[in-house]
Amino acid sequence: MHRIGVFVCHCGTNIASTVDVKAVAEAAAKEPGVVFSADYQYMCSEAGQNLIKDTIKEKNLTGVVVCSCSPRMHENTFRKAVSAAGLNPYLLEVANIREQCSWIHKDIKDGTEKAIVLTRAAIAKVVLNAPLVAGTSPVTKRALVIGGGIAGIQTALDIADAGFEVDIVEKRPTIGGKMAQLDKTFPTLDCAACILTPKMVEAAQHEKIRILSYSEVCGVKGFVGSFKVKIKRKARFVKEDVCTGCGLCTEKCPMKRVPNEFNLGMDERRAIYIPFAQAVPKVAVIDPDHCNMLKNGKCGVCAKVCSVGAIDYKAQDSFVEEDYGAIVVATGFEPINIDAYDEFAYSQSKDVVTSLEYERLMNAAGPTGGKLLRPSDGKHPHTIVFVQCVGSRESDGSPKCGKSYCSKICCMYTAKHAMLTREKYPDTEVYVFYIDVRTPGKGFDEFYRRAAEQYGVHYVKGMVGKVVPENGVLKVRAFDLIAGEQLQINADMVVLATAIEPDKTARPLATLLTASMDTNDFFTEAHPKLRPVESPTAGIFLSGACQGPKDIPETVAQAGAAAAKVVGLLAKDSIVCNPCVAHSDEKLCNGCSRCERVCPYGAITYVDKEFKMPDRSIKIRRVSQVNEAVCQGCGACTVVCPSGAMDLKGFSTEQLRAEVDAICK
Amino acid sequence: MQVNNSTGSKDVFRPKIVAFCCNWCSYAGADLAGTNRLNYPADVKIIRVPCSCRVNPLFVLQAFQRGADGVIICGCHPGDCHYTSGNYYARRRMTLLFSMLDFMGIEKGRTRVEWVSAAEGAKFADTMNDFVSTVTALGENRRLEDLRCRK
Amino acid sequence: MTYKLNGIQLNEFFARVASDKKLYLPVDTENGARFEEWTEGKTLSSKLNTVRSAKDFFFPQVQGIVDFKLEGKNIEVIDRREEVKDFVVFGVRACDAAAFAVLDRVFLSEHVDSFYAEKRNAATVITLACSNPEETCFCSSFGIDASAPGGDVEARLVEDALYLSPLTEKGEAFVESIKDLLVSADDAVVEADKALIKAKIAKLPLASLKPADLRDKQLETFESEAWAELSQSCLGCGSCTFVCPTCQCYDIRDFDTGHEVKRFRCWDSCMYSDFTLMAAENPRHTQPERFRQRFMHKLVYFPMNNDGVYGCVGCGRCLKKCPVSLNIVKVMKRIGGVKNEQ
Amino acid sequence: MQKVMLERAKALLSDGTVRAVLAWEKGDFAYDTTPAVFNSAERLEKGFVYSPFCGANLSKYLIKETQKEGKILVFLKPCDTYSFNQLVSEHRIKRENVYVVGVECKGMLDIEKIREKGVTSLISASWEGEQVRLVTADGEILADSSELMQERCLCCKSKKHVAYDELLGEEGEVLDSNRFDEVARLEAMSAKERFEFWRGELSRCIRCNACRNVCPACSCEKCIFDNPDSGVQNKAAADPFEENLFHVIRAFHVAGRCTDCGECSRVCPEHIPLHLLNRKFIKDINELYGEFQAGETELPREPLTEYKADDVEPGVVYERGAE
Repeated sequence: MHRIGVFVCHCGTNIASTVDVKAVAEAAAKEPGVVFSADYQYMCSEAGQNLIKDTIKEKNLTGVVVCSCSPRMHENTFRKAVSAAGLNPYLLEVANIREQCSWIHKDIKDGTEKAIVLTRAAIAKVVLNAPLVAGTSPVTKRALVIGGGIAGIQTALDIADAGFEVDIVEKRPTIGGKMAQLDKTFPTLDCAACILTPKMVEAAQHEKIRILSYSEVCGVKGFVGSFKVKIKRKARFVKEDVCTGCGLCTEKCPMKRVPNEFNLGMDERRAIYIPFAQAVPKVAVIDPDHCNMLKNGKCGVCAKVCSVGAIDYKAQDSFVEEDYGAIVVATGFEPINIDAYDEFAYSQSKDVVTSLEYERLMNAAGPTGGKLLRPSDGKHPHTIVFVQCVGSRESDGSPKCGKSYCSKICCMYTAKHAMLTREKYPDTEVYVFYIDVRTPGKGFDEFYRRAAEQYGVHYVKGMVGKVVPENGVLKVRAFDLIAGEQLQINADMVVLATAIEPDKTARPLATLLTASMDTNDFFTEAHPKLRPVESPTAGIFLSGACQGPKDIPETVAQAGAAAAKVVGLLAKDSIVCNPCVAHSDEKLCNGCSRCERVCPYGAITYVDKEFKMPDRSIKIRRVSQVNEAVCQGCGACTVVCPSGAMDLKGFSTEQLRAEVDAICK
Repeated sequence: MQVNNSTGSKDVFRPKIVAFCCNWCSYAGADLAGTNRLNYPADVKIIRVPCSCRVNPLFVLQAFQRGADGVIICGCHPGDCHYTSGNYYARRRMTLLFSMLDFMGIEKGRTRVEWVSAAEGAKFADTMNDFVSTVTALGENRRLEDLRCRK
Repeated sequence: MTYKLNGIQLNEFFARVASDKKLYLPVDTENGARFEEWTEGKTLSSKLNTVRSAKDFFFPQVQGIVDFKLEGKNIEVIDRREEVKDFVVFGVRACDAAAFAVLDRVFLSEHVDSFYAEKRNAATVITLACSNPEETCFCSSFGIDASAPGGDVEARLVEDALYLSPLTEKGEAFVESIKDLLVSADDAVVEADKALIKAKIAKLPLASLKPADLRDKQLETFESEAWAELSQSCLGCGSCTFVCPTCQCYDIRDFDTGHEVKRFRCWDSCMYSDFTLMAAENPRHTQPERFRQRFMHKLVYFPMNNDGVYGCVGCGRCLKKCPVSLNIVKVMKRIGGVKNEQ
Repeated sequence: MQKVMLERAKALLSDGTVRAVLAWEKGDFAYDTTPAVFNSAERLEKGFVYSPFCGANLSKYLIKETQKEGKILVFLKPCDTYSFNQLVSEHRIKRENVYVVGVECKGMLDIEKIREKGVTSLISASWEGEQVRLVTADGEILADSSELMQERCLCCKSKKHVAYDELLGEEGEVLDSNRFDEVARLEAMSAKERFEFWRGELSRCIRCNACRNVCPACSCEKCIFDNPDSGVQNKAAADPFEENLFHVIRAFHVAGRCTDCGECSRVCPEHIPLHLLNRKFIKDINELYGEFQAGETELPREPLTEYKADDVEPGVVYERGAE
């Protein structure tokens, strides 16, 4: 039998001036189940709260309705009061008779009638309220960072500095990511390696950080606070803990003609190699696709020359399983494949390069030793054309699979390239073709203007229509939108500011993590404004360009923010879950997976379960289960479920229907 | 006690309106309308739901069954859903449901979806004023009523 | 005594009957024949039978019983029973008329169902002999004579002339009330018509189907393995029960309108999963069990309790309406052990 | 065709590929075929039939049948294969326990239309090009098929099997059907006319649940309309509102999943054109969210569990149609 107490607040005159609070209390008293009904000056005051507490005890109440201001204001206050009196805090409902009644209705009759209806609805709901207990789940105080670029490194360092263990999983043999390939950084023009490599070393030496290079995440189970992650450690064929990184093997290896991916294939490396001089870990790795020993068992030079016996041709891929409380995704970006942009003659001429290739050509550790030379003939170029927005800002459905978004970093690095080129080689004419020059950011616009004004870079608004290689010259045909004229430039080199896209491994990773992505495969954030570094999936955080195009300062800022969020999570021993979560009635569940598909949090999983049928037979059925630690309680699942198996605690179908009934009565 | 005779007289039709408001945007928007003392008719009664995607078509039909003359669902603006995607699902569901009700010959004006943010108190009040006048013009819900529930 | 319309058209006859009481008769609609109240312009259906059976007149699908009004914490009980006025049903076929007798055995035996009885008492049933029986008809299997359909007044159309034979007091009173429209008819015409109809029925494909007397074989029949196979494709819908003129199961339900609770009864179907669902248990869990119940009831239990009268009248509606063409004929052939000799 | 199917079924049964055969069984008349599970060659020999009256969609029976151990052979007509895919995508059918034999379909006949033509004592019906040969006890009739076919077959959406392990007969193509014409006709009416149209139709509903129980998309363990805890359980359409509620919610629950097999309208004892409700949803989905055919593939895709950021606003409904 229900024993409901109704407390009508005057809120001074805020409510009482346009709602006859006494009439509301009297009407409530007549409702079935109501055993106590009273009005009071200020329910939120200590005396008001005490009235609730005392009445709960005296009248042995099973539910409480407070008719007062918006529940967004004082629901928690009253929940605490109810809880203090020994009643479950979720056996409380608030009827909003201030913001949604007294304050908007001038007529006291109208206001009172409506207040009575709202009170009835709250009573109808509260009799169906179930005592809810917020569950807790433990937190494993370790974090996993997926990706060892600047985003991953920074996040790992920040988490580790706060005292928590971090593992970095990097798919390549070394950490460093894209930033390690850069020459200088805008707008300060300090060298990328000079600021990155100390961080790499710091990460390697940090006692709380473990770097799992040449490794990939291949399985994720669990949920926020207790993830179980399976990591594949690819065979290196060099014992990581034995190799000293002396590099002798990489000099002696007879297999010399392997394209060097670090220099984007513009020079060659050996079959056993260290990706670059400052690699971390500085350990050699054998490329099994090119090693003669691994391919046909003939060679073994590296093993012979290695003085510490680090070479192990029999090494196999291995798997480790680790527990983490939080996972940070820092998978970064890739320039898009520009094969489809044949008008720029990228595949026809070696002298048409991408910006990242140009970056390597400018770099002292690059294939040309830092001298700007044309890849085709090694001559110094005198006219260079930069083309912006190659594959960016294309309209949806463009046949070239370009991107609709702005890649954000291209304007700045192109200005950087142009400026550096002009500085080092003042005899070079530099043209930049652009749609818009976008330079928001501290010191960015000044930087761009310096390039255009002080360094004499020719900025031309317009797009390049065609690049035709002819007798060692690149004939660039373009249109100058401002001058309104057709241009033809005979260039020695063309540099394409290629759009960037998420790394190819991001999509399968998102599936493993049940983290959502947008149509461009960028990870989506839990809230675009308020929770920009969290994935909607609890316990998954986002760092760097995996969430959207970013430059280095933004990446580092986001990396730090993600780390702060992770630390906030790991600092807790357990997580209190929202008790108003979905739950599935297994008896009614059809196993159709519709709920799983609409859940933004990946909180729903399916299991095959045995059911004892009434005729004593056993039936195995696929049924859904909600992970209460992950569910946020939106209710999307409840409506797609045709059988009504899915319901939401605190806002159950029965409760909402009762409210509808009470209001329409 | 002061009684205003201009409203509440028997012969004037006062519609029953059920408004489902999502907790994070529209319910807060309604609160803001209150805080700013922006009037709208008392015929509107709000039911708080966590998200517009919690509103089952059954609730909408049930409201009509029980005597509602209009049902409005308010949620966060597309893209602003607290749960990232709830209002997108709600949008498809309600579009199809309303289209079906229209197909069955139920007056279009009796159902509506409106996006109201927590900052749009004025929009909330305007929306409700407009909706109430639309439904008032349509008169009592007869096509989707349950005769048994009639008083 | 048999009468014949005195040179007037059917419609004039209907108008006259309807001037006194409400008259219902089968009329053709786009979706088959159905009983409707006669109003000017409506004509008698040309179809053999109606989509739904005539049981609706006495045992409607939904019947309000009582209302409970809730006012705060008080409950008021309101009897919603309405007065039933006398009415006439014309054009009931032999099968449906025989079905009334089946229903009477249920509703008019001890603990008389007053809702049913009131309507039954108020009705004058004028049957109509089946001049053109269809291939799905098998009323003769249950000893029903479609040439002499019974009811209060037995009617037949012979060469567009309507013949009426009162069979009961109510029937006599009816004939008396329209005596001025009638003249005495030649019994020979009636006899000839009967013979003609009987000959047609004997030629029907299901004419030789006869139900077995399974009253002594209750357990054996119940345990037959045939049920599992027969019921395999049954969808568990209620279309057979709802078009059936003899199915009489109902459920009593409460509907909460928000301000009062309306208690009503409505047809139930033994094909439904929640049929006979009680607080703790349901004695029949599976569709084969439910399927078996339906036919055991019609072919075994009902005759056991009712002097050998079967719970089927062979109207053939379920033959036409079952979505998967499962029907009592297929069951009788398997369970009854009687072969269709044709 | 029937002969080829029978031989194939017997072969697959005897070589142990399948444990049983889900097909149609002969009845007392030419038209009353019943879905049945045949577990022996003898039973097949005795009862198997494939005629222009085998309209029943067998895919829903597979929910129960594939729970059992071993493979079952099922004959599926082109439109049935869409339902089959949909059920597979919803994990209702265990695909590995089915051996699907696609069979060609020239359209199924409506016995009531044949009866309307005054044809009695039908012995058999067979296709002859665009015509149908009806053999009766009184002789033979050659009739135009368009006059005798079921409504759903007159606007067949596809003669192509979208799922099968083996195909008997010719493979057809997805057709450009006119199946939305009737929906469009209703849309063009005034709201009042539409209201009256649907009142006229739905008022005949006897709530026998045949439409729901035959529907392959309605495969819930327990339907909300049968569940006392749902608040909408009822056994009778006790009020016009309930007729609307039942049919609107039923159509909504299958929206995006309904393959438009047309079984609901075929089985309705009251001839209510229920398929129009489903088609309305399909038409709306096609127009608002892009062409979509449920069951076209086994992939779990459906419009109501997806969205686009730039989907139309619900207000689009107010702008469309008459009045």
